[in-house]
Amino acid sequence: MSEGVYRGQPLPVGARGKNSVGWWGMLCLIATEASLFAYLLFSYYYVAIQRGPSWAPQPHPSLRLSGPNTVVLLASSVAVWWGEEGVKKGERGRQLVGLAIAIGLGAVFLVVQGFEWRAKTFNLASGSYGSLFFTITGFHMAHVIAGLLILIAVFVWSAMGYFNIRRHAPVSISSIYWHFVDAVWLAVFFTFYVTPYLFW
Amino acid sequence: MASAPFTPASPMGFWQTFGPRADPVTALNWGFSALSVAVVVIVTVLVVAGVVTRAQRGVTDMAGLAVSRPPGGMRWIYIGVALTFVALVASLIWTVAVLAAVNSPAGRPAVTLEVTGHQWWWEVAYDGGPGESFTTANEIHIPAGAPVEVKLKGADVIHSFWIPALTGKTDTIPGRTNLAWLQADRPGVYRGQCAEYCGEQHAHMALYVKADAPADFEAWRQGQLKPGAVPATPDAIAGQQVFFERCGACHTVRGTEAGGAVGPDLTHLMSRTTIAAGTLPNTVANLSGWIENPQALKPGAKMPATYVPPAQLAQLRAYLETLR
Amino acid sequence: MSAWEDTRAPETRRLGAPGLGRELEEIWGEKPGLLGWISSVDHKEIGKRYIVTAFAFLILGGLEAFVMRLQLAGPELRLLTPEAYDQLFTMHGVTMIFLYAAPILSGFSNYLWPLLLGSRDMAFPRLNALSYWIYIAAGLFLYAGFVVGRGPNDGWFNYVPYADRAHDPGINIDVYALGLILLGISTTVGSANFVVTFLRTRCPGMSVNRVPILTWGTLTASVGNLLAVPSVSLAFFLLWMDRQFGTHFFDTGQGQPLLWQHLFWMFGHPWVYAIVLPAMGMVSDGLPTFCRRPLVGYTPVALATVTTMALGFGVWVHHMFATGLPSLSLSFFSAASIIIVIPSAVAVFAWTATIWTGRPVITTAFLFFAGMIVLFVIGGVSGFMTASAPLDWQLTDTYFIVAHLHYVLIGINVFPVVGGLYYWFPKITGRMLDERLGRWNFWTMFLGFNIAFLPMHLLGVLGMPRRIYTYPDGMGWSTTNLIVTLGSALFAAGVLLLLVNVAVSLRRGAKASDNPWAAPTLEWATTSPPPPYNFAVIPSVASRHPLWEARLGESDARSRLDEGLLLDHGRETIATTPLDAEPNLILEMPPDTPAPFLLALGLAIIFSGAAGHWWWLVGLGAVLIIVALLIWFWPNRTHADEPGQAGHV
Amino acid sequence: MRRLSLPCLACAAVLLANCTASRPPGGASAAGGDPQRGRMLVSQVGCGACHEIPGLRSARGLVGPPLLHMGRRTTIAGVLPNTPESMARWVQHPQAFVARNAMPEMGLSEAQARDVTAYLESLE
Repeated sequence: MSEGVYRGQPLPVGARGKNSVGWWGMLCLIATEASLFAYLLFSYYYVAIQRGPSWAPQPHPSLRLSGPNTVVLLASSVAVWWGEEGVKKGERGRQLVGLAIAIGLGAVFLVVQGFEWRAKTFNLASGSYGSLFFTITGFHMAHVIAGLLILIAVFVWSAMGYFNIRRHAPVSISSIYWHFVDAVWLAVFFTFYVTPYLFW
Repeated sequence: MASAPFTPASPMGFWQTFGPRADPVTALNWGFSALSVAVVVIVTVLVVAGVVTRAQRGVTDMAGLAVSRPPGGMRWIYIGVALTFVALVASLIWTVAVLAAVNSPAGRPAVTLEVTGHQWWWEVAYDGGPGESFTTANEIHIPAGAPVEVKLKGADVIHSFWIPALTGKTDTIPGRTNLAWLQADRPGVYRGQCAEYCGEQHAHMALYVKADAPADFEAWRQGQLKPGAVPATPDAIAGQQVFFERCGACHTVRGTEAGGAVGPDLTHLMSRTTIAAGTLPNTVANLSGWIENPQALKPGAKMPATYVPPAQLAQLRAYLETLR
Repeated sequence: MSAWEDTRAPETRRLGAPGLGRELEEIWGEKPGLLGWISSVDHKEIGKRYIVTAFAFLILGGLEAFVMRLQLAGPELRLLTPEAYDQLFTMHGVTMIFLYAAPILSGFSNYLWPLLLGSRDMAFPRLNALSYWIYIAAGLFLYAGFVVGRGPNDGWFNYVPYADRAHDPGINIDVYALGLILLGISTTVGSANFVVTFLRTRCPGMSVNRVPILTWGTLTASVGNLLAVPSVSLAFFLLWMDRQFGTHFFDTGQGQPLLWQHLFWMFGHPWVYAIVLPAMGMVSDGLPTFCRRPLVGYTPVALATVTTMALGFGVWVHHMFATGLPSLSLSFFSAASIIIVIPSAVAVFAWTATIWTGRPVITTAFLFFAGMIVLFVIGGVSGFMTASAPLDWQLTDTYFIVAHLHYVLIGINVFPVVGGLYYWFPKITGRMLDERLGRWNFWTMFLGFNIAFLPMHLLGVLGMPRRIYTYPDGMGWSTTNLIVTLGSALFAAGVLLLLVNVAVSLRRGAKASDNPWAAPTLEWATTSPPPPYNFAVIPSVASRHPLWEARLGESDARSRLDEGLLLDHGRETIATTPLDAEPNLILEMPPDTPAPFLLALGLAIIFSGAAGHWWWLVGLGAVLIIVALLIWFWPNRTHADEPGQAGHV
Repeated sequence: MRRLSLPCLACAAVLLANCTASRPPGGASAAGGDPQRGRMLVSQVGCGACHEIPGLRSARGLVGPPLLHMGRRTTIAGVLPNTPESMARWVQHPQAFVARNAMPEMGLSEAQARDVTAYLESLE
């Protein structure tokens, strides 16, 4: 341990990647948002266990749309990661392409989710399953929309040349948020689309 | 009635209890209380003695005061935490033992009844099979010396069933049935009260458990099984008509056309000692005032002011007095 | 300001150099006028606002309590209608728990943290301002309903189905639901700020084993909040959906009334620790100063702080022992709740040992801290009793619980806070509080409190349920209730003495030196009150008590307070590594801005619109929020000159 | 606003509550009854369910007339002169004087009726 004494070495000024306070702030936001989804899913499982297998609508939710859509969202995460690696190497073009692909895939996900919603025979107020389904997927969609807005802002800033090989904290910060939104979807997807096949 | 029935010295207190569901908990209460008081006294003495013996007096300016780091402080933590740990483990074992002891009654329940919490009164149903079932309100009769099983339901919001002298609280929750049991070792009257905040008149939601000698209980049960009395005097007959018109939509008198299910069953109203869930003694005066304007006596109660004209009120009273 | 740089080796400067501080004053000072006032992001300014606002709510909540005590002074009193009583006890709880107890600690922590940690501000000064403005907006929002007689009326834990539209159709519960979601944003934002500040903006050398216990307390509380507050915000959001859009989360039939209780207490129990751990930290830091020795058992106490919160997430069911749970679950949660006593015992014995192995100087602050130990133990043992499930079946929802929770919240929050006020008042204002009045203040509060609340244990054992607006004679409760009411009047008089002392001392109190208590920690190394930039040069520390190293004769530890990093190229402070606190970044701090105020205003407008179904107002609020965000995140010109930086994020 | 006046109301109520206990004087009255015993009877029987009675905190009924100043009133129920004798008879058998009026037969004994009367006459 160096006892924290400053020895006159030059220090970076301002935000710098994972060193920036913004990065740590985002981790806090993710922690609290992750808790939010944990409580949402807890509510689902609590009601499911209290009400028993007959509670969820039959047949089990279809994987026809939601399965590929999950792949779409995961692919968008890969694109964001690929783009972020680009900015770290100073390749602005690669970064813009990565972001554009991610934004496109995120939009596709939203549209498909829209179809998924429309195909349901129940609604928000028709029963506790419907309330939980639309609220939880709705919360997730709101996060996807927020993530998309952030990605679009970062895309514009990148195009305007605000970031370079050393300074790209906002890119890293928005990426980690997007990965989080995708990870949450896996939990939501597992809960609504997989557990019925496994346990009921 | 020859003499007043036994009632606990403090009607709602639980430092003294009268049945096997509550007694182990009462012992636990005394034990934990003693331990708690001891801990408080010890720590208070330590703090006060420490301050008194160690204080530097007459300090006007702290700027020049010395600072030191005498050793030995950690011993306090080691010893203190070790003692605490031992006390906690012992308490935990006692807790689990009590839980096991009061979990279920020793024998089969002699009576099973269903208590439903309403805003702000208790519906009590005795289910003895076809022809042996009846419903009453706010006063539970049980045979002394025998375990009684209580199924608890909530009609509107959450209430909590609590007879301190006989059993701790169990919530009545709409949409689910909770189980409780109780047993009174000796005949007597044990007061209870709703213990979960349930709205404006949460304060006036008492109930009484009346433990009778087995023969008395059986007599009471037979009485309750009978339908409402048939009125004989002209006033009472007229009063019954008033009852049908003004009260029957909400209240039931079994065997008559009054079959409302909103308020308490009044088939044997006059056999109960209080009205409005323990709010008032069941006297003819209170009954009159209550019928006319419950809102003055229990603001917010679900029973509206009836404003029965005086003449009809007198008839209604004559009828109600037959419902023994 | 100089042009933007990528890296820099900051200058080191010795205190006392001519002209030192003048430029910093220029850089960090608040602009004059109303706009300057609402734009300030200075943590000291925000901390003071938090403290003053929270005290105002404490007094409001106290008046509510006093009116209730008058109603309960005798049996069958008719001072209040049942509905008025219900709103009063609900607002009393909401006010004390949400609008006083947590914000007062945020206030002290906001004011003190950068000073304790040797920094110039919190990690996110603008989030700090935002958190305050949302807090006061939420407070006013909640009180708006109450003032027009439509305040929340279902108790602070707001159980469904009573809180359903079917049983409580007025706007009362909607106001509560929306108000708490709004307040939750404030808490979350503030908590994230504390966490990042703790991890990144400690001064060089202040490794995690050298921070004051108060920062451990607030850090633990903040992490707890980040993980727990979403639960209650979600619960209230779902309830609001049930009430407004006919969803079925909690209603009888389709929904699950008990789900509400789980969500509420998963939040509620950790929250209890969040509003006592920082206050316990105040005692752990303040008590040793007056005992003239370092705290006994720093490491166990810090670990106990964290452990309490960790265990606190596993005991929520002890609020639900009477809901008809299986025996196994009762045993498990009883065990967890009983074991949580251990970390509390660590703190109690550490404080007692500090008194016994120290040489206490009896000041008013010391009396409040030492008095707190006794109250803490009383609140602790009554909590231990309720941890036992079968015993809790008798104790829960009686005045025993009322006594318990007041010993916890007044004993472990109010007493340390008042002690903290006596301790830090000289630092905050530059003047001492009067000691003689202080003694009167302590003894009236201490006696009044115990006369008011100790007999409530007895009322509980005599079976008096809580939340009843009146009671019949003949239950054995009447005399005790009268004593309780008289005690509460004495307690109120004690609080009044505090207010008098503050008012008088603000004008005529003795001038305070930089370090009037000869205390060990960094906040006493700067002037009283501190300058806007806190420290002219950033100190570096080598022990837990940098100002006591000479007195303790510790030759190996040499903190440097008179020489350090200057950092005057604009608003700057040093960022260090999370564990060892080695400098690794020059942190640029944002200028004053009205954006947080506008953002909070926008949120308040949205929530008001949602409460009244005035959707145009929601739109208006959204526009305001967009404007505020644009101001907030507008790219920094000086940085835009140099490609590669998009402002502060 | 109603709420703002609560503290003032509160203080007033406490003052009132404390002075009520001393109201009814002890000793026999013109009717020959004991007002203290009468006061207990009034609260046991439940007169408060219909009448507001000063000195009885639980008497908050709105059915019959308030019994404020009962000792100084000139008539009972508008039909009888307010003398101790007629009051004692009225509280025993109200239905005998005005058939089918709202006040029930209380089933009070002769002595009890005198006690109740003594109490009511003490309400100056």
